[in-house]
This record gives sequence, C-alpha cells and structure tokens, in this order.
Amino acid sequence: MEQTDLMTEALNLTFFGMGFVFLFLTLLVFVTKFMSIVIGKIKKNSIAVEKNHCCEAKSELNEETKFVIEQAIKMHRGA
Amino acid sequence: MEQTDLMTEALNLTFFGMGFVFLFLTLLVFVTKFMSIVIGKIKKNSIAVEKNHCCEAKSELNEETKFVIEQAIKMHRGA
Amino acid sequence: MEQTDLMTEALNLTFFGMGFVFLFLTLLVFVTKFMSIVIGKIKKNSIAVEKNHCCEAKSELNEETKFVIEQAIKMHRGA
Amino acid sequence: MEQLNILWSNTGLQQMAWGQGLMLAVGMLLLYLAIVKKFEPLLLLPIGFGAILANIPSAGIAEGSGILHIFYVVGIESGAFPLIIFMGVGALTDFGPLLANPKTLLLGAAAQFGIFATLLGAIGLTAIGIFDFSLTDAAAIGIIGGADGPTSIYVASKLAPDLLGAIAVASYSYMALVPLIQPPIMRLLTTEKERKIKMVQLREVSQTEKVIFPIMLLMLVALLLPDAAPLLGMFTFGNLMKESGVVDRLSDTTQNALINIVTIFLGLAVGSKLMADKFLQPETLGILVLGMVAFAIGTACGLLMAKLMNIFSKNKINPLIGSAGVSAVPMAARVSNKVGLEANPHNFLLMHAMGPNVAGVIGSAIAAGIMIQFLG
Amino acid sequence: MEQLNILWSNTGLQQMAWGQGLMLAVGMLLLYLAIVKKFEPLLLLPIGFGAILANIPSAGIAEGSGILHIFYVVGIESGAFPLIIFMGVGALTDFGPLLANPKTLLLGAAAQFGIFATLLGAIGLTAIGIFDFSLTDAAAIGIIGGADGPTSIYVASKLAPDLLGAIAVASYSYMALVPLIQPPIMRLLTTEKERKIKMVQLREVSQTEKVIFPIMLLMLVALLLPDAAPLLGMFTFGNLMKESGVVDRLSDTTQNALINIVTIFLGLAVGSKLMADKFLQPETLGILVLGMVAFAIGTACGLLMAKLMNIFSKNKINPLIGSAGVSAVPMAARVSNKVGLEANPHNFLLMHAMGPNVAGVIGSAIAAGIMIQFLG
Amino acid sequence: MEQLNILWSNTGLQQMAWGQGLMLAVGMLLLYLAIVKKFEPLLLLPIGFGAILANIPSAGIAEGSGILHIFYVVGIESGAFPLIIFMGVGALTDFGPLLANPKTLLLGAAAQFGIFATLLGAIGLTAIGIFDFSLTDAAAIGIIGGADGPTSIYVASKLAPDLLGAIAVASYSYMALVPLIQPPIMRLLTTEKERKIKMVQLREVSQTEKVIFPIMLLMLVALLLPDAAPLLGMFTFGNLMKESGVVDRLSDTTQNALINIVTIFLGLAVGSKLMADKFLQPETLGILVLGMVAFAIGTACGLLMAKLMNIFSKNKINPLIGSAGVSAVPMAARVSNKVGLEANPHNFLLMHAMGPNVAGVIGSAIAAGIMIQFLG
Ligand code: NA
Ligand code: NA
Ligand code: NA
Repeated sequence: MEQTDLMTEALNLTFFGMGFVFLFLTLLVFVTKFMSIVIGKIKKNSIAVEKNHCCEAKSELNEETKFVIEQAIKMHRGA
Repeated sequence: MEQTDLMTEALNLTFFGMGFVFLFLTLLVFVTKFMSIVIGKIKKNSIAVEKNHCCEAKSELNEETKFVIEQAIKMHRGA
Repeated sequence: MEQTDLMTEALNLTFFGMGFVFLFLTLLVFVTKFMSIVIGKIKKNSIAVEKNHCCEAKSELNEETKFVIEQAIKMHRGA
Repeated sequence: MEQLNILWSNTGLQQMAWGQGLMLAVGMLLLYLAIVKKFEPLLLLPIGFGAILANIPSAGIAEGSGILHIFYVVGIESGAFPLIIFMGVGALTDFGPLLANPKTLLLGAAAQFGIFATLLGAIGLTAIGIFDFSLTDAAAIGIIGGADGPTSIYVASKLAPDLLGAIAVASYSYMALVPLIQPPIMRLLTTEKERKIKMVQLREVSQTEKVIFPIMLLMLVALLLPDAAPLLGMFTFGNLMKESGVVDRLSDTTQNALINIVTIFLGLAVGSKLMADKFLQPETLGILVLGMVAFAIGTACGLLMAKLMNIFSKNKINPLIGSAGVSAVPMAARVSNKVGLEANPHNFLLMHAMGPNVAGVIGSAIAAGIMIQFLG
Repeated sequence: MEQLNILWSNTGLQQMAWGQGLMLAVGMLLLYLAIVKKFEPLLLLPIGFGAILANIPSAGIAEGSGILHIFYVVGIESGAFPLIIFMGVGALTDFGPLLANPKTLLLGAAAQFGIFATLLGAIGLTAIGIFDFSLTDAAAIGIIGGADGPTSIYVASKLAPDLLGAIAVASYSYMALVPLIQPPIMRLLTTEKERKIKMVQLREVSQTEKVIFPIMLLMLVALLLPDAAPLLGMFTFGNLMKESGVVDRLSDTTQNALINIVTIFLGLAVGSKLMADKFLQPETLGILVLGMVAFAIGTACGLLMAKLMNIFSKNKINPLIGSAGVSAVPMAARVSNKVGLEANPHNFLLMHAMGPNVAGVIGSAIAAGIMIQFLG
Repeated sequence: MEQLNILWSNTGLQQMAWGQGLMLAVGMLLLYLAIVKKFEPLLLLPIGFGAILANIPSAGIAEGSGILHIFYVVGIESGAFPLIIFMGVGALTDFGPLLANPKTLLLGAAAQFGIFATLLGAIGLTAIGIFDFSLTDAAAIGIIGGADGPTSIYVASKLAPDLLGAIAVASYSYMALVPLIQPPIMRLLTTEKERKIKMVQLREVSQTEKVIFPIMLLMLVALLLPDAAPLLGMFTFGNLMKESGVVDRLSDTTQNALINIVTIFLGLAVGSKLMADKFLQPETLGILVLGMVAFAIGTACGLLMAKLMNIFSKNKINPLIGSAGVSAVPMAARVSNKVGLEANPHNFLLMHAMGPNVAGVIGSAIAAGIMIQFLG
C-alpha cells in the first residue's frame, strides 16, 4: 500500500516536474526571442544617434582626464 | 612528590617521543627507497611501450581538438 | 519635552563631535609636521653613513646568495 | 610499558575497521582517476584526498571538531560553497550561442528527463524491495542526471545529506565519463544522414542581449519557481558580473581566486562524507548504477527531442547537439562536435552544441528547484 | 490536481506583495545605475542584485538560513566585511600628498560638518514630527555625509541595522553623484580669482615618513578615541602593509583578490537589507534627502574652511581642493581638478586635492568613532 | 560638561594600564623587527600590528565581539588557519632533494630532540620552582624547537592557548634569527675537514616518485600516528596538488591568494593573543629563553647525527647539512650552504641541505602529533 503511494507520488513528481521544466524553458524561448527582437529594433533606431552623442564626448572627457592625471603625476615627480 | 611524577612523565614522553620520531622517519627512509626502486623498474619496462602508445595518440587527439575548436571559433566570429 | 531633550543631545553631540574632529586632526597636523622634520634631520645625518654601510654589504650578500643558488640549481639539473 | 600500550592501541593499524581500509582504497582510486586518468581532477582530487583523511582511524578529521567536518558545516550545510561555485560557473558561462538560437533551450529541457526517470527507477527499486530509498533520496539521486556537480551537491545537502558523498562522486565521475557514455547512444539513436546535417551559421549576439538575459532569466525564476532562485540567482549574478563589463575586477576574481579557493574546500568537505559507515552501504552501489542510467536516459532524450523538433522545424538541427543538453559543460558539447566530425569532417558542431549545453545547466537547476519545493 | 495547486500557490506571482514587486524594480534601477550609468558599479551591482534576490517572493534568500542572510550575519553583523574593505582601501591609499602638505587635514576636518548637520537635520525633522528617527538612527544617517561606503556600513550595522540598506544605497549613490552635486556648490562659493590660485609644488615624501605615518595615526587614535580603532586600525594596517615594502605579496593580495572577494559578498549582504518591509518606509525617503543634504553641506564647509585658512596663511591654497575633504576618493579630487581647469587650463589640482581627500577618510572615521562611543 | 568627562574618561590615556603601554611598545618592536630588520615580515608585521590593536585601552578589539577575537575563534581555535597555511607550505615544498637522498630524513629526526629537551627543561624549571609550567604548556613550548610556525600555532591552540601569543612570537623570531643562532654552533661542533666534505651529486627524481611520496607519507601517518594526520594531511594535500600537475589552477591559488589571505588573518589573530594580562608574565620570559635553547639543541643534534651517520656510511655527508634538520625552510638550508662555502668556496650544499630541511618539517609534525596524542 505504502509502496504504491510512493510510486504514485514519484510519478506525480515526474509528471509535474517534466511539465514544469518544459513550460519554463519554452517560456524562456519566447521571452528570449522577444527580447532579441526588441533590442534589435531599439539598436537600429539609436545607433546613429548614440554614436554621435555620448560616447565621443565621454571618450574625449576620458582622454582629457587621462592627460590631466599624467601631467599631474609628471609634475609631482619632477619636483 | 608531584613534581617528581611530572618529571617522570616528561622523561617518558621524551623517550617515547624521540623513539617514535626515529622509528617513523627510519621507516619512511626504507619505504621511500623501496618506492623509488619499484618505480625505477616499472619505468624502465614501460618507457618504450608508453612512448609509442597513449601519449602520441593523446597529443594527436589534443591537436585535433584544438584545431576543431579554433576553426569553430573562427567560423563563429567570421559570421 | 522629550523632543527638546533629543535636540539638546543632538546639539551636544554635534558640538563635541566637530570639536573633537578638529582637535584630532589639528593634533595630527602638528604631529605629522614634527615627524617629517625629525625624519628629515635624521636622514641628512645618516645618508652618507648608511649608503656606504649596510646596503652595499647586503646587496653583495644577496648577489652572492643568488649566485650560489643559481649554481646549485644548475648543478642539480645538469646531473 | 603502559605508554607503549597506549601508543600501540592508538595507532591506526590497531583500530582500523575493514571499512576504513576499504575507504582508503576508494580514496586512492579517486586520486588515481583524477591524476592518471584526468577524471575531473579539480574536484575528484580534493574529494579523493578528503575521503582518505576522513577514514584515517581514530583521527576524527571528519567528525566533531575535525577540520573537514568544520569545512562541511560551514560550507556545504549552509549551502555557501555550491552556490559560490555556481556563481563562478556563471561568470565562466557564455550565453551567446544560446541567445543566437534560443529554441535549443528545449533540448536542455528534454535531457532533464534523465533526472525524473532515475527518480522513478530509484522508487521502483524500492518498491520491489532491492533498495530502500525515500522520495527525497530518490530526488537527490536523480539530480546526478543533471550533470552539474554543484547542483547535485546543493540538492543532496538539502534533501539527502547522508548520500551526499556517493552522489557527488557519481556526479563528477560520470561527467568525466561523458566521452565514453554518450557516443554509443548517439550513434544508436541517429542515422548517418542526420549526423551529417549542417546547421546554419549562428548570428552574432549583442552585449545588450547578454546583459539582459541573466536578469530576465532570474525574473522568470522569481515569478514561477522561487525555490530555484538561490541556484539560478547566484548563477545569473556571476554571469551578469561578466557580461556587464563594469566590474571586471570582481568577475576576474570570481573566475579565478574565488572559485579555486572554494573548489578546494568544497572537494575536501565532500570527501568528508565518504566515511566508511555512510558510504559502504548497498545504497551506494544503487546510486552509482542509477546515476549512470540517468546520464544515458538524459542523453537519449536530448537526441530524440532534437529529432522531434526537426519534424516541425524548417531550419533542421543536427540531433547530435541534443545530447549536449545534459550539460556537463563543456565536455558534452565537445563530444557532440567529435561525433559530428566522424560523420562529416567539415561539420563543426561545437558552437551549436554550446546552446543546449548551457540550457542543460538551467534545466537541471529548474528541476532541482522543483525537487526542493515539493520535498524540501 | 492538488499538486498543480501547490505549484501555483508557491509561484512568486501568486505570493508577490506589491512591496516586493516595487523592490524588484528598485533592484533593477540599481543595476541600471551601475551598468549603464556606471554609478559605483563595484558596489551597486552586487547591492542591486542582492536586492532582487532578497525580494523574490517566498524564496527567503535574505531570511533565516537563506544564503544572503548568512552572508549578512557572518560578514556585516560581525563587522568583518566593512573592516576588511577598509584594510583594502588602506592598502590602496597613498598618504604622500597629505604628508607633503599636512595642513590640508583641516579641510578633511571641516567637511565632516556635513555629518553633524545631517544628524541635527534628522533630529529636527523628528522634532517637528515629519519622521521618527532616534538619535542612533540620526547618527548613522549623518555618516552618509562622510562619503565612505565601508564607514557608513560599519556604523549603520552598529547603530541602526534596520536602516543599513537605505544608508548604504544612499552612500554609494551620492558618491557616484559627486561630479553632479559638487560643481555648482563649488562655483557658488568661490570667486573666479580664487579658483585660479596656483598652489606651490608638493615636496617629495620619503618612504620612512610614509611608514611611520600610519603607525603614528593609530597611536593617536589609541590614545584619544579607542572607538575609532577598529576602523582606523584596519585602515592603517592596510596602508602599512603597502608602504613597508616588506610584505608585497600580502599587500598585493589585499588590493586584489581579497578586496574583490569581500566586495562581492558585502554587496550581496547589503542588498539583503533592501527587503520591502524594511526599505519601503517613509524613513528611506528621509534618508535619501538627508544624505544629499549631508554631501552638500560637507562640500560647502570644506570650501569655506579653505577660504578661512587663506586668511591666516601665507601659502594660499586653492579653495576648490576643500570640497575634496568629503572624501569619496578619488572622485572628489578629480572634481576639484576639473573645476580648477575650467578656471585655468594649466592649473592641475589633482595631487593637491588628494591630501584633503584622504584626510576626509580619516575625518569621517573619527566622526564614526565619536558616534559609536556616545551612542553605541 | 558631563559629556566632556565621558569623552575624557573614555580616552585611552585615562584608561591605559602600564601593561598596555608596554605591550604597545612590544608591538612596535615587532613592527621594527619586521620592517627594518626584515625578521619574517610576512608573519611578524601582522602579529605586531595585531598586538598593537589588541592593547588599545578600552577598544576591546581582541575580546568579546571584537574583530581580532572573531578572527581568533574562527581561524585559530578551529585549527583552520594553521592547517590551511600548512597546505600552502606543502604546495610550496619540493621533496625532490629528499627523495634523491632519503637517509637525510634521519637528520630531520635527530633535530627534533630540541623539542623534547626543551620540554624537559621547562618541566625541570618547574620542578626547581622557577616557573610553573604544566606538561601541556611544556609540550607546546617545546614545539618552538620544531621551527615551524604553523605547527607551533596549531599545537599551542590545542594544548596551551594562553601561551599561544608568546610561542608564536618566539617561533617566528627565532626562525628569523637562524642565520645568527646556527653558525657558531655549526663551527663549534664540526672540524674544518668535515665542513669541506663534498657530497655526491643528487640524482634526478621522477614526477611519479614525487606524486606517490605525499600519499605514501600520509598512509604511514594514518597507520602509525593518526593525531598527526590533520597537520601532515593538509601538508601532503598541498604537495600533491602541486606535484600531480592536474590541478595547477588550484595549486597556484593555494600558493598565492589563499596562503596570503590566511597569513594576514592568522597574523592578526595571533597578535590578539599578545594582550598585556596574558603576555606580561614571567612565563613569557621563560618561553623566549627555552625557545632559544630548543633551537640550539636541535641544531646541535642535527649536526651530531650527521657525524654519527658518517661513521656507518660509505657516502659521506657534510655534517653542515644536519643543522638544516630543524626546518625553518629555507633559511636553515641557506645557512648550511653559507657556512659550507666559508670552508670551501666551491662546495654548494644548498640542494643537499633541502633534504633534511623538509625532513625537519615532517619530523616536527610527527613530534606535534605525539604531543597531541599523549596530552591533547
Ligand atoms: Na544539466
Ligand atoms: Na569622509
Ligand atoms: Na621542524
């Protein structure tokens, strides 16, 4: 009697378990595809804008900062 | 009375302790020598065999695997 | 009533806190300056002495040790 | 004279039970497999050495305040070590191939049937009276089929701590045996023509996708299966550190010093569970047999799922990449590649197989979450 | 059917309170700030991820035997993580510029007024009934103005553990916002002429001075404020390891593997304090506002102190380096340099600003010691 | 006004006992030895700093929930830190020279007489009423003569925790003093002719021997002296990781990040045992004197054993390598080499001395095991 119950429980667990694994990963397939499509669209729209905007400014700024730091260190050492 | 007992115990510990240290390390000398001799003999017998066998095959396999992986990566990147 | 006490305590804490922070860091200013002066004086006196003394000897010793170790390793490998 | 007696009565020789002697031999065997046969040496060397230390008679290294027992309590009972390793695995994982071809996630799903088939097998063997596994034992054994060491150890520490040693050893041993276990099954279940299928080139995946994927995966876990959140949380955290590109120094340390340190202590702590009285039980034999079965069934289901998907799909997939769905990253993907090359020496499946391979990691963590939810 | 119900009733969707949903969004926001805006990503990425993990419904990762709660108890409640980070910060700190110009220590002192002003503000808001902060809460909030993450976390763990999450988030966020918060205040409180002041070249500092300074600092702490000794002790220990030059392998590991490992777990553990029921309180808003005020006042006081010192001193200092006294190393020093360059493109203030910058670290540790002594 | 009083009554100045002041000076002395004299700085710098932190009046860093006390409980009371260090030492040890000339193991055995002579000395001084050492105290003190820091700390933590601070300091100090302590004894006990003995070239040792040796050593320990198994187990584990060649990433981390991290915390934790009330006892003076005696006797016995072996052996060994049997790796071997070069500038003994040098590590771990077995 008890053994049968155990077997039933195991079968239940298998049934729900495999079902859930498939459900979850199928959902993940769709969500992933959806994400890729959305990102692809956003990218296309923003590529031109972004490239001319923030990044150049930023790298300029970084170059400047780098230069300043190097100068400062040089001056400090040269003392 | 108590102090003498302590001294006796200390002497006992010294006697057994040094004895055991020597016993252990002497044993280790013999076991080590025995191991070296055994390994030396096995090595001599198997060197020729081994060299022509597993190792070449293995390195070939590794070469192959390496090549495959490199190709795969190249293809993936070239996309 | 209670709120006023809280405010008084907070004011007290602020008063003593800022006071202590200034006291501590002012003290640190003086102690630091004092240290720098003392070290500067000691340095001047000892620079000539030290340079001709310990350091050369030490580096010689290190050179020697290095040579010995290298030789030993060479011999060991060359076996 | 009395002192000599004490010394003698305390030597290992005097006190060694036959079981401990046998376990020392088992420890040696694991060291042999690790060092000479190169079976997952990063884990099996510390586990084997831990097993030897744990079975030194009267030393008590794996009990009470013994150091291996401390490592076990601090690192495994708390769940910390397997979770940190999983974080490191995440930091070493590239979801690119999976993102380029998301439907390979289904292969990772199918291969998890090995887990549940093994669970059924264990309960079946109990029903007919050969072994005596509880449902929690059976679940922990099943996870061996997930082919992820840290997942197995994590689940076993929650559901069946007594079996942890045997489960971990089986898990890492079979992961090492993947190149032997899988190819015959792969050849049996696929036709020559199927093995020759060339797959379309994978597209390049943007960094944005790689950054969002782990967060999205975690959100899905959070919504649907919170009990898988510790495992997949740490896994996606490691991956996010790597892909975000803003915390490279944390990511580097995770992939190197941190994962190495934790691997050493995890291995030793697992070894401490290989004490004679726990390990030398008929159950261990059952675990080893069932673990092997789990691998075989998982492999088969991955292959069959790939064939099934080909019926409904236009872009055919080579069914050989299905077997990589059991995970055992990256070994199983390499096996797919190798068997593929036998059929067509110009068909490189490695990258294609990496998709189901990492999908298998996710799949078995999900399965682990289900086990913990229902039985934990 | 019943099992389906269990599964459903255990999913996060079913159990999610609105608070947890909101906190997941907060976690995402922190990840966004860390990854896209590059706001102190080393801390805000783990904190944000920890916040997400902590708020996954029914997963319990930040409670009981959940892994984040374990990290919190082991690492933060004990004080170990912030102290180890502080040791690492010490090993990364160069006291050279400070030793070359010790009077800049006073700028680091003045900037601490932000801490106490905020304390007064918090108590004031309590007095007029807007919030309900105790004196210990107010002290912990004030330390945000010290602009040192580990100091804030350490003090909050001692005085106001319930507010730790909000305090840590505010602390690191505002440190990241230093380049936005400080420049307007700096321009407002200084004249163009003051901003153009060129400072005399810093002298070179001998290694002996650098070795003796941390020991001397610790001795002063030992004599005058023992409650600051854990923080400044670990800080000076790290610095001594670096400057002594005899334990380079320890110093290197401290600056790399050790600080990285601890940063990961500190971040996750702090994130565990961002649970909905604790974080979604009106107090959090108060903390965010007060933290911002603390930064602003600290910046202003540093600047004003510099101007005051110029009245009495022959060697004029550029008041712009005063704002660096809030610490936020090295961000605040870089801001001083940048605003200085705007006034005079050949005036590099970076090295000069490093003095008050590290002085600010010492200053806020002292303030922290006072808080702990009177209220701990 | 009251608050000013509290502040004053809490300052260290007010509360400092003369003992704490003295201990701060001792801490400084250790830092001086570490930094200026380069005495084992990897340990003595953290120990010295720990001593200073532990003796800051009313800070309580080494008591209760103070951070150093936490480090002590977690790392030393559990045995974890010394054992992990020993694993690291194993990963840094090359048994090659020992395997090429196994009879040098006997030199490592003879040198351990220093340990037992010191034990007798400590009990003798107790018998005549000068000190009051128990047998466990005496045993822990004796291990200083083993010249292995982690072994000393491990044994002291088991047998005489109150003396741990003094024992650790003595152990590392004398290891640093080996180049001063040993040469006079070496010159006294050997003739010029003996010092000129040239030894036969060491044979090359195969990797197989190097892999099997640690396992074999552990098996012998398991059979004969289980109480030495924790120490020698971790030691041989570290060595096996290195020599097996299959887990290089674990071995590298063990030799670098891991051993460095643990060294830092071990040092601080040992320092926490240098609190005034424990350290400023007449016993400490006894420990320092006895430790020196232990070193001297160990050195002498190693030399005499070498001379004894030359009576019975065909291949003469240079007795100068006998002194390396006290271990203090690799310092003592270098001293042998140096004194040898004085007698014959073309006689390089370094490699020959490495054999007894590592034998001394094994020997003192065995002696430690005996102490723990009889007294633990
Ligand atoms: Na898997
Ligand atoms: Na500050
Ligand atoms: Na020794």
